[in-house]
Amino acid sequence: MQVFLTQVLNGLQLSMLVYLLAAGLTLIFGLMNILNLAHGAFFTLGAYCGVAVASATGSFWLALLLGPLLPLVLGAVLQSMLLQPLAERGRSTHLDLALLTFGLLFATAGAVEWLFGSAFLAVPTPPALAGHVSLLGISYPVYRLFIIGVGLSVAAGLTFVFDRTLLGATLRAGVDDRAMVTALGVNINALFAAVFGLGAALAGLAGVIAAPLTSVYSQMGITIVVETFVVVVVGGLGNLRGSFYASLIVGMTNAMSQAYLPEVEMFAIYALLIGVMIVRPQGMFRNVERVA
Amino acid sequence: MKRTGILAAAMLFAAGAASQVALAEDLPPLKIGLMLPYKGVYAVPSEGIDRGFQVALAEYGNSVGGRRVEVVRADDELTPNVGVQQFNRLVQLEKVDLVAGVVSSSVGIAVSGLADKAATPLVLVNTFADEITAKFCSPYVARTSFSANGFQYNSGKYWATHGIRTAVIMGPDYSAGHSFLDAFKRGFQEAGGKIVQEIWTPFQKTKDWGAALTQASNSGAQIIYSFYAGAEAVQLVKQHADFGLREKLPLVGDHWIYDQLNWSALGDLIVGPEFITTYLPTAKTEANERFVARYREMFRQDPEVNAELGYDNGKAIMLTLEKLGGRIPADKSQFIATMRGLVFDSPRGKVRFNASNSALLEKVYVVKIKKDPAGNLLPTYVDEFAGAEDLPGCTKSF
Amino acid sequence: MSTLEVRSLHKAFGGLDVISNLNLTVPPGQRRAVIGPNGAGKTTFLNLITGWLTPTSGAVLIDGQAVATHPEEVTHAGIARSFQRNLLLEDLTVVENLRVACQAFHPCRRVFWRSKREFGDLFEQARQAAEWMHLTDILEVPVTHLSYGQKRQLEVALALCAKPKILLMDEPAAGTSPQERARLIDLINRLPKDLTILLVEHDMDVVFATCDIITVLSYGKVLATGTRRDIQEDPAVIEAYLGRRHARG
Amino acid sequence: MSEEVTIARTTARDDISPAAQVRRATFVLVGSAVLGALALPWLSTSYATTLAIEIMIAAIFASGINLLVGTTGLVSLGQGMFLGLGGYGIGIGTTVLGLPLWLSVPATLVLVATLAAAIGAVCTRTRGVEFLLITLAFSQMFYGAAIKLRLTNGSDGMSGIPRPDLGLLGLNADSPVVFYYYILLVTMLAVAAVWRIAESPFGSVLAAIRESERRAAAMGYAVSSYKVGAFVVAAVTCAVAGILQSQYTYFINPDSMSWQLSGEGVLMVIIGSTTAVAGPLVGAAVFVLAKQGLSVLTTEYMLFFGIFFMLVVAFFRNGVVEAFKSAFRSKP
Repeated sequence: MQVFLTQVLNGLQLSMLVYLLAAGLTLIFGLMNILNLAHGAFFTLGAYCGVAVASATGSFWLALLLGPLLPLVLGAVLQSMLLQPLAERGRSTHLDLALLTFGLLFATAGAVEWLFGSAFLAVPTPPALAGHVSLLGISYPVYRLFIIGVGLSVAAGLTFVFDRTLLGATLRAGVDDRAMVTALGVNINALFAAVFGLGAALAGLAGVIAAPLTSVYSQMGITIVVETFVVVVVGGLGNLRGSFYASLIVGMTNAMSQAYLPEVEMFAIYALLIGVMIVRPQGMFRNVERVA
Repeated sequence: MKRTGILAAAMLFAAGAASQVALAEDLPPLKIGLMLPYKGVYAVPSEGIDRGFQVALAEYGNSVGGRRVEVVRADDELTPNVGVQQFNRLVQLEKVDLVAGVVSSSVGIAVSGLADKAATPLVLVNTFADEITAKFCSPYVARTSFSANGFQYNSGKYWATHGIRTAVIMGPDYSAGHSFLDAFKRGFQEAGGKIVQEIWTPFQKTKDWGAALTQASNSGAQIIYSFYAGAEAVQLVKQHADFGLREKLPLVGDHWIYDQLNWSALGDLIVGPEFITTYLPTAKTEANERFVARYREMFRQDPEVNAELGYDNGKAIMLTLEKLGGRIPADKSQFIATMRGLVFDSPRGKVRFNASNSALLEKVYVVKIKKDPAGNLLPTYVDEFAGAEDLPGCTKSF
Repeated sequence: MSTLEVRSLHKAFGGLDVISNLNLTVPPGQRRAVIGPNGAGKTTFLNLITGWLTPTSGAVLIDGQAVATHPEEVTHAGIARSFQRNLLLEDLTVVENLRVACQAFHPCRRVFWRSKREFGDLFEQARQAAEWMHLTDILEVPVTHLSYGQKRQLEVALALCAKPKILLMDEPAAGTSPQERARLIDLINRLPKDLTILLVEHDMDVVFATCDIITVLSYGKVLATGTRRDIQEDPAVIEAYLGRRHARG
Repeated sequence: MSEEVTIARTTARDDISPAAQVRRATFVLVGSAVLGALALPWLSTSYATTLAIEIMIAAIFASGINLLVGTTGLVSLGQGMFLGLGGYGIGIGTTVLGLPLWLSVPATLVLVATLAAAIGAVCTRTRGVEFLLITLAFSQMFYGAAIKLRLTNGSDGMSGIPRPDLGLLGLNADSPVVFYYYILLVTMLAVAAVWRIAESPFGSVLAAIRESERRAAAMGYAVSSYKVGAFVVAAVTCAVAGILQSQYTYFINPDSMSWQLSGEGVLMVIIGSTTAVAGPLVGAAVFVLAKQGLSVLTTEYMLFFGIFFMLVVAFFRNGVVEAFKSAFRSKP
């Protein structure tokens, strides 16, 4: 029972980390039809920015604040200076763009390695979040609870923006029908760049908060981005709410298989994805709201 | 008459010197390929090995028998496929005379097969998996460190006879991990200990030990006995502390779990736990003091276990080359055969080789880290025991 | 000579009936036009016949035989179609487009161990299809380099390669210039007389120039069927469609 | 070089049709390539021979991918799984089950074909980026399985994979030169087979599917079964590359199923132009040589791989071969 409870928390913590990436990835796909394979690069960049800020100032909180900034800017620039012009040039299909971002993912890992070296950088856990607490008969690291908290707050914030604000309404309209947004008189390029930047910043945030837990290394984004793909596909490409539930499913599948069926831990989530694909080959990709 | 004698002697000497010079000029530099995983999980220990290797060569002024010694570096990326490509590049393109280095056992297994077929001497630095010099032994392959069994078998016996009755073993799911922990397990069980649970995490893929630590903490064992190195070691030690297990379920292991090169990343977590090591930087032997002095001079820091292993690797090669007068015999297996005959004093103790070209450990230390009032971290001697023999399994004779 | 028969065809998307209780019979050799205002369900109707959409209920029959429900099976059953928007193999030449289309009915279509050049009869068939649509001069030109009108001709020619009993055309003249349109009308009128044709078209000139009988759809229902005169005099049709246009014109 | 110039002059004087010129030039090019390949071990260093072996194995892999990406228009990021399955197939066959190599190889290929048919049936229900993601998921699943399973010896991989026993011919395949000719033979057969398939009636259906899947269906083709067929052929070709790769290094490990490797394969195909027959060969050669050159110059392979990949996708979408062709065409 103690193992089960701890694994529920571990699964939740894992889910929230992946959700921060998946939310951005799925919005970008829904709105711009770009499968951004380089999304993991922003995770890496956020983490390294966090390391740089934390080691310069000694403050994790400052790192948490400043770490996502570079991904935010780079994301917006990438979208408006490279991807959008290529997409408009007409010759590049969204498959080309996916392949382009595949190259970008590896180039970023290489660039980071070139700048920071290939060693794994350890980031100290902030003192306020160090140690562990006892709850429900188990002792659990405070920092992991913090990750769960951050993930849930972001999810709540995004849901609020998406469901209750004008920006959210515009985004929802854009996911359903791109032409409609233009018709509403919204500057579509600015909106795209903003959403891309926001998605990148969320991935960067995930990178900063993952740093004390898993260390920082050049290929951290490549590892996590594949899991993110599973989440956005299971959740339905472009479906924000779906990706939240899918994050939970993927995180829990990972955590439970590690504890109870370690033989399958490396491929359980992929088997899950394929299962979903067989049962709903087209359906899982569609935005649930649109079909209804 | 006397003058002519002197003259003749002088001429003879000059001729001799000239011929020596001629010999050195005739022969191109000796090239040694040094293959290490300079990137990724084992980047930090590899850096240490590389430095130790340089110290050994510097001791000989980077030349032997009048020939300059050149080092050509290659990165195997901890990946057998890349290791094979790099080995081929070193041997065929760079035309190295021998290949040194190699950390990962899986890369070691891959390239030792190649060295055997290509008849190129391969002097491995780490690759502790027992089968490298047993099932996969070759007259062209030697290992200058030790085998997993040599290091860990008696460790199992030691802990079982020092108050530990039950243990969880936890390690990376690849050959070195299994070799080390299986050796520990054999020793531990033979001395009456009980392994409660075995936890294997995917090598190079695990970043979160939450699940593994949770299971271990519920097993009811007295300790976790573990082998991890590089980045994985840092993560495990940190997460072990995060889950509050330092008192309840101590993490016991070797000098890679608590690697000196990781101390800055671990902070105060390094103070306290006992672990085993093959090298004591504070050892008062002539070989060690010479090594430490030169290392400090070259790199402005203290050597640690990885540097020592790199030094042994370079030292064994230079001693062998010295014996052979700076020439690689036509039958290249004779190079390894010569190395097998070496006995030398290394910073870690006396090094000798067994019949299947594997170096043996004289002794293993149990240490713990203490912090002095000035804040310096000092490895402190607790106990010691002898290294074990290698596992049998080499069916070839050479 | 074949009859196309549609029996009480019904299609609903969600709660919306796009085609409801539609009955239609095209006798052998007839040229039938289906017209109707935007949103009348014309293209949906074609997609239902050709298996691109599955009807909620109802059936499509050729000479009394039910037609299967996958597009490729429909083609093999003898119904071929052209598309409203060009659907061509853009990077290939005209002759390769036609050759591949003919190959679908050739026993060699699954052969992977012999070169396609060994089956010379397919090139011959492709040339014949090209002749029907006046494409013989541009056989070796890649489709990307064709003019729009030529692409519309190829669109129909590809359907002819299936040697259909019934040919469905979805707005063949859509987007063409007056000259291109006249050419198309001419070519359609020269098609073999035993071919049953069902033409969905917006352009009344094309309809009147090529078809004998016209069916008017509105909101997924048949409003009227008859000759040009019958239709033009039908008050319901005038109300729904023709009236507005001709009143203005 | 001078030889080519004279050929150009004579053909110009002969005043024969452009098509015949192209045919003759192709014949000369292919002929000299084959002759050069045959003579290579005698002309150059052993390292060049080793590189040539790596290029040829990569070329087979790229040919398999090209049938899917170039001919059928299905971009997969999971072909590494079939490369790995080929290697693991003969690894398990020979070292675990103790079967002879001549039995393990066909058994492996049949198994891969069967598996690919099942996987293909699932994957080809999607298209575009969805196809890319589902193939990636399948390959990650096999990658994870290879790391976890005892049968495949986990992340250590399997060693001791045998090369063919050529004792009957009085040859030893451990010798790099003999192995080179063995690889050369298999490569020529494999590339010719894939080329023949692309040029066959079946292949022209694949091209039709690439151009317009809806049109192919309207023409009367059962599109999904052709796509599965292409998937199977591509998989078997990649498995052949995997078998050779594992024989070359004498072992196989999970890294041959990584998605970076699959991506490298796609890159080779794009470099070599997806439509040219020699595309995969050219792409593989450019890629392997560039990678080797980079590894001598710099240790930051990944940075340059990434940048190279982006540049190729953005500016060389039609491949180096096409770029060359158009350069020649624009010459007066």
